[in-house]
Amino acid sequence: MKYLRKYPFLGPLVAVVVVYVIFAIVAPGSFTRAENLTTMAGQTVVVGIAASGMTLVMLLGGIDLSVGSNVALSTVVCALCMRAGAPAILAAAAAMASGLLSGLVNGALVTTLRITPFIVTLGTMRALRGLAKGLADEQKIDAPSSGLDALVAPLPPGYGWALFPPGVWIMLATSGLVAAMLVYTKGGRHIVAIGSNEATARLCGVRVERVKWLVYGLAGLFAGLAGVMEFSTLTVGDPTDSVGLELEVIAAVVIGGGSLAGGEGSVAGALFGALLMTVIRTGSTYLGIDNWVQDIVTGGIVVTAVALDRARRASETRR
Amino acid sequence: MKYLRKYPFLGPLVAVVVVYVIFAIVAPGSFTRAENLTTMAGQTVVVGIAASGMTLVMLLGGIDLSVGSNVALSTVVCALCMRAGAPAILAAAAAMASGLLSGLVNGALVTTLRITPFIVTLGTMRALRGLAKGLADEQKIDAPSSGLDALVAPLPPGYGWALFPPGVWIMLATSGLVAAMLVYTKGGRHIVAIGSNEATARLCGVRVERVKWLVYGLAGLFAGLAGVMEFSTLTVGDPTDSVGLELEVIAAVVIGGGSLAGGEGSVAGALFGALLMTVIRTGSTYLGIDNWVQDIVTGGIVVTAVALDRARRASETRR
Amino acid sequence: DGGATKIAVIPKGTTHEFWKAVHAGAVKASREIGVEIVWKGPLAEDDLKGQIDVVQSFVAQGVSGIVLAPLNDKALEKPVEGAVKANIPVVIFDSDLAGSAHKSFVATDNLAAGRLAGEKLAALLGQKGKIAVLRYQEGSASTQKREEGFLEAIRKMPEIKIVSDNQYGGATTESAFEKAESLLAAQSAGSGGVDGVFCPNESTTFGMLLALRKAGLAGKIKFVGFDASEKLVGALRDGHVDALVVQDPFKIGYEAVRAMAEILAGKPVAPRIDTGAVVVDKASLDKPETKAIVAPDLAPWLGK
Amino acid sequence: MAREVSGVVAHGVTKAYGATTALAGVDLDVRAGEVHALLGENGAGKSTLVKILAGAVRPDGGRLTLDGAPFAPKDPAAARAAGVRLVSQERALCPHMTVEENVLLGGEPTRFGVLKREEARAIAARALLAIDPTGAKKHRLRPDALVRDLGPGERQLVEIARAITEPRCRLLLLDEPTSSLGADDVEALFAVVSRLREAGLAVVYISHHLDEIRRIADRFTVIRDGRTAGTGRVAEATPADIVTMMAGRSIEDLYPRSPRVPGDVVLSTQDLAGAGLPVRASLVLRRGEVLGIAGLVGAGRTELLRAIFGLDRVRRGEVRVGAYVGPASPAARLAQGVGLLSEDRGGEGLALGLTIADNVTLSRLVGLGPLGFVTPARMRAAAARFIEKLGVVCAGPDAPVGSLSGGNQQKVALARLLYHDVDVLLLDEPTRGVDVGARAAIYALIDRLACESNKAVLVVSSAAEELVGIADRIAVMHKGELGPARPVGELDVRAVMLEQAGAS
Ligand SMILES: Nc1ncnc2c1ncn2[C@@H]1O[C@H](COP(=O)(O)OP(=O)(O)OP(=O)(O)O)[C@@H](O)[C@H]1O
Ligand SMILES: Nc1ncnc2c1ncn2[C@@H]1O[C@H](COP(=O)(O)OP(=O)(O)OP(=O)(O)O)[C@@H](O)[C@H]1O
Ligand SMILES: [Mg+2]
Ligand SMILES: [Mg+2]
Repeated sequence: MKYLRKYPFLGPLVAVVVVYVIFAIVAPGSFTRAENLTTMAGQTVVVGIAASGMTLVMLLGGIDLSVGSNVALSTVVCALCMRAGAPAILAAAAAMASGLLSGLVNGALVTTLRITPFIVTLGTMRALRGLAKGLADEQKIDAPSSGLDALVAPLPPGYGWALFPPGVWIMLATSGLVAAMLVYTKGGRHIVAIGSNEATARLCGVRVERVKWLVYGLAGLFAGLAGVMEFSTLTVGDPTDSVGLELEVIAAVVIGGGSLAGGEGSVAGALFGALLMTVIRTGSTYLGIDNWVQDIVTGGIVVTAVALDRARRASETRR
Repeated sequence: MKYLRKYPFLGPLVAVVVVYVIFAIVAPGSFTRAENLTTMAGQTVVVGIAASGMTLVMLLGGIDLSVGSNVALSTVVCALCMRAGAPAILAAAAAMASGLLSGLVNGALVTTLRITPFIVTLGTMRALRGLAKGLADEQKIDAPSSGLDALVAPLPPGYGWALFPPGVWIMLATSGLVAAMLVYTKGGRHIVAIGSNEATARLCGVRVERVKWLVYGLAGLFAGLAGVMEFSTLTVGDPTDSVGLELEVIAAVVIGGGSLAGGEGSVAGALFGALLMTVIRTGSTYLGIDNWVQDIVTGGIVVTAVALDRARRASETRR
Repeated sequence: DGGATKIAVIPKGTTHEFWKAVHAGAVKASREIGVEIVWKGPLAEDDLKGQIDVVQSFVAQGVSGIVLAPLNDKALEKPVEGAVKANIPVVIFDSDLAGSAHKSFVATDNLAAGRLAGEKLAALLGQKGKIAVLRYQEGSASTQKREEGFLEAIRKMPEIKIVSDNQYGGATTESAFEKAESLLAAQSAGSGGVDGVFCPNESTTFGMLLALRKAGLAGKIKFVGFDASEKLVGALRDGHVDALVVQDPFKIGYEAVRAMAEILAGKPVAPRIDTGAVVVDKASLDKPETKAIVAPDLAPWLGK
Repeated sequence: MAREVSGVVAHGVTKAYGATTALAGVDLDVRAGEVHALLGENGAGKSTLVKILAGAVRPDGGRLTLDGAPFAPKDPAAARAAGVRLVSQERALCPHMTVEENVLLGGEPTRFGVLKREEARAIAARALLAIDPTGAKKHRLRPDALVRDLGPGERQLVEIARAITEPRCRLLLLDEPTSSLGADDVEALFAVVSRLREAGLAVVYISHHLDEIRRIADRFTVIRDGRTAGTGRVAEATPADIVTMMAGRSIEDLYPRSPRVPGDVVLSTQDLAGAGLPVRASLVLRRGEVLGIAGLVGAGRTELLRAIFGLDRVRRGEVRVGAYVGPASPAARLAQGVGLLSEDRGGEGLALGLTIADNVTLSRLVGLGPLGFVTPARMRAAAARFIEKLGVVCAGPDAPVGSLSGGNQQKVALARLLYHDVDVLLLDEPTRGVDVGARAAIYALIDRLACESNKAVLVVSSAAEELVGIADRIAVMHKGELGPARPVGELDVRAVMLEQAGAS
């Protein structure tokens, strides 16, 4: 029990394992094959990377609804660069820069206009979507994906030692870095402090505005990186991509122990939250469940997972 | 200035008027025709009615993401009843009952499992969508709409005295009732008190769980009513309808002065918030603006409207 | 105002490449005839209510005529009747509409097109094997017709088994891709569980293509898709897609606006104008007549 | 060369919140190496002044100098960099973080932004040792304990610990630092403050307890209505002088006591035990009497009241209210005529975002309009009556409670019980943070309630003197066990303090 408090991600981890085992029992044998694990890990990359940034924003007590649009914009930027003949690394950098910039705009609006992040990012969600459509001329952009296509593709033969495609490792690395930042750096502590009690943080000399700015920027950067992964999956720049992604990312963070009120959240938990949703989706397809049943099941599992996790934590804290 | 505190909806009202006047100047003359006013009012009905319920939920400090799915489910129920030959009034009642029921489920989950409403309604959002698809057999349901089709259709000749179609009057009536309830009834005061400080409300003998339950139920009922209006517009029961409606409704409430933290919000304000978005959308259509430009403009106006409103209110209170 | 003739053209969405070609066709017709067109779809793709709102706004605005690709055959009936009542004639294109208020219907025959696809895939498989269908979206009439036509043709072949036909790819490429990936794995496509696949529109076809490529099955499983885009044509060349059923979007847009202009000029038009569909495979790809359909030059019309 | 003035000087500082003038030109002169008491009634502007010094509020006008140099901190970070630390009246803690993280917040030792964990631990341990020299609270005030698990007293200690960690501190501002502290914690705090004074810090100390002032402060400044009303050496002024200066009048009798005749039993508990605390509590409360409950912080007195009122679970034992036996919800208790005044004003007692009228009328909204409806005008009228009766300083019944000073907020919370017209008042620390004048008014009110209105009053207080002054009988709680209630005649302040420490 004590572990749950110290490692809040254990709850969602258990949920993932339980759901996986259930599917492993009821679904056809191929569900448990190693390839399927790799596939599911790959499908989690976009949400997982974006969830790192969202965890930071939600720890702060904020929210970022623009993440889906930001990902779409980033795929477009990436595709435009690739089409213009830029090397893969440059295109990826440009996509991440566009994400960072969008995030910084969010941060600037939140801190200077002092409007609630919900409405700021609701606005930029629309605006960035429009920008993406405009840049892409309201079309999907075909572009060569050489150099980036290997990010989430299955490993070529002979590279089995890597276990997962590079994208998965990048996701794990970002999550690890962010988690370490939260624990081991001053900035990380300040993020949690602001989310826990902003007035207090300010009174203690935390430069609240600056920290917020940076966090929204970082979240944007991660959205940009997620966009690169998305481009590598789609191999086109798609301005209508990732509509509704924000809710999925937020759900991942909340399943992972995050709270919309700030001060709570875990990067590892968010990763498991993202994985949980992938497992449900894949498992349902394996079972050949009708779409509508799958919708109901997903809804039910998400609520149940969070309910169990919270009940456990409550029984441990009491009152 | 004093008025703004007393009548928080003045801010969004001013925003609507300003945006309307701007479009009246730049758009072709037909924008200011009476027909267009009626059309815009009619297009606001669904969001406007749903926003009444959302205002209540957000006053409580909650949120209801399932509203879009609930509306879709309600159109399906309505269509099924109509197809089965039920009279219009019965079909509408059934649709509203399905909305109420869904809302009560939300309420029960929020109060008994004590999970954050965000995740509860994220879950029911999926589940209700699935239910709607299942009920509709994954198809749009054709049904006669006689009796309900007049709700938001333009007025037939000879009824010009009514000014607006009945749906608009129903929206105004619900908003009026909810607003009056908030100010003039015990239950309304209790809702505001819970949103402002739940512990205080409990200390004062407010039956917090019961009130929450009822409020989610009411929100569901309004979603059901909105679904009836949606059915009357669509004339089919559409299980894939109103995806993303939740964000639009929440935006209306927030533009109208509501806060995600609870304790703040105005039904009239939410109505103007909804209207603002309709005016922008219609104005853009009149101007023949490209979709992507419209996205950017909408995002910009939403943020600006809220920013101006908040700045004003802040200048009146001061730090 | 009594200004120039202004025709509103309302597609289902604005970002599919299909609609770009339709747009170009519409522009071509408008230039030839000398009318003004306004191109405006719902903001979000496949947003039924949004499309109704757009129609209503154009009616309130009082345009001369409306050319509409309805997202639903029933739901748009009322708004169209409203337009007709306001003396605005309506031409329907791409997908059909119930009722009789509109003057003409310009589109591909989707049922027939679906049948074409079914026959092609059956031929590719030599009339036997296991196939899977990745459907598009619940309640989308035109793709449902294609799926129906396809299944109808396939069911005539006793030795072809349908292993999955209840999975939907959803509105976006990414959702289609994820669905396709899981579907292929679930049916053990890698070890012979699936011999052929069919997808009823551009986004599902592309999503399936990506999934096949990722699983290393592209070219091994027979694949018939729908609609064309640069990447899909490329895949056809690579042999990753065996055939595409292609409509003529440019012609659809062109004919629809033409029909509207005729109506406004008081001339009679046919109630049904079929714009046809063809099966394109690697062999027929480079024929000039296919080229004009598959990759029309849009630049002169859309100005880019 | 002129001798450098060390310390902080404020001259003509003004600040207005909308229509409310908080400061109308305050002068303050605090020198290094002294403890300077800042006194005044509730709403006088004490907190506003120290917040200005700490950079948390921007003044509208006036001049500040720190050690002779002009001082205009643009935010708390700037003030902190200049060596100013504040323990604010509102609890400023991050509930999701640990004690150590809270103590170090804003001053984390780092190298290239990475925390130096060892050093951090050492700093926090030192600060905790200073405020808890006997180690009595070591098991709860662990560096890795989460602040949200701590009680009010412990939280206050954490804040103080944070304030004294700063090595470069020149000016320490303590805004009612002892409001939630028990006697031994106050001693520890005084020891720390004395040490800091010796080290040459300037300390501003705000408190409503004149006895504390007499013990710790060297000089004092009284603020009245946002202006400096007087200043002087503590040793040279009598408490009566200071009170007169604060209130503009003298207060004759702090604890008025009319003849009281105990009536029927209205509330009794038998071996009551809550989920954690209390362990066992039996008491009997009659109409027309005031029963005091003494005890140290953490003894479980608050939990006792909450269990009676139905806010906490009752594990064992029974509660009898009039003829009704058994546990009940707060709503039922209110219906039975029992009301609770919470010790946590901001967190639970009041909805700070709502108006005075809303807060006063919330528990009883019936009868405020025709047909069971509620009309704002009647709500306002009802609240206005009590604003006048209790002398709440405010802009009117529509003022948000959050804009009131602490003492006035307390009066609003009390007004709710009066408005509801409960028969049994459960008062948890009713005078916490309340100024002398208002305190006298509350004592007089409690007296009137008991003897004129024949109500039953149960008062929990950490100030033994106060209990002895107002109660008829006092029971002492120790580690969750409630002792027998004895008439005040048999007890004095010393006896109560000894007993609550467990020496009986
Ligand atoms: N944020 C605010 N908004 C509006 N008015 C405020 C605000 N803060 C303080 N005030 C007002 O300013 C005046 C001074 O308040 P302040 O908190 O400084 O008093 P105080 O002397 O500390 O009182 P107490 O002893 O009760 O703590 C009061 O009238 C109060 O109502
Ligand atoms: N929210 C809380 N979570 C966990 N423990 C708590 C909480 N509040 C109080 N406690 C603990 O419960 C015990 C008793 O609480 P409390 O301090 O309120 O008792 P009390 O006798 O009423 O004292 P006082 O009212 O003087 O502070 C203390 O040890 C305290 O730390
Ligand atoms: Mg104060
Ligand atoms: Mg207490």
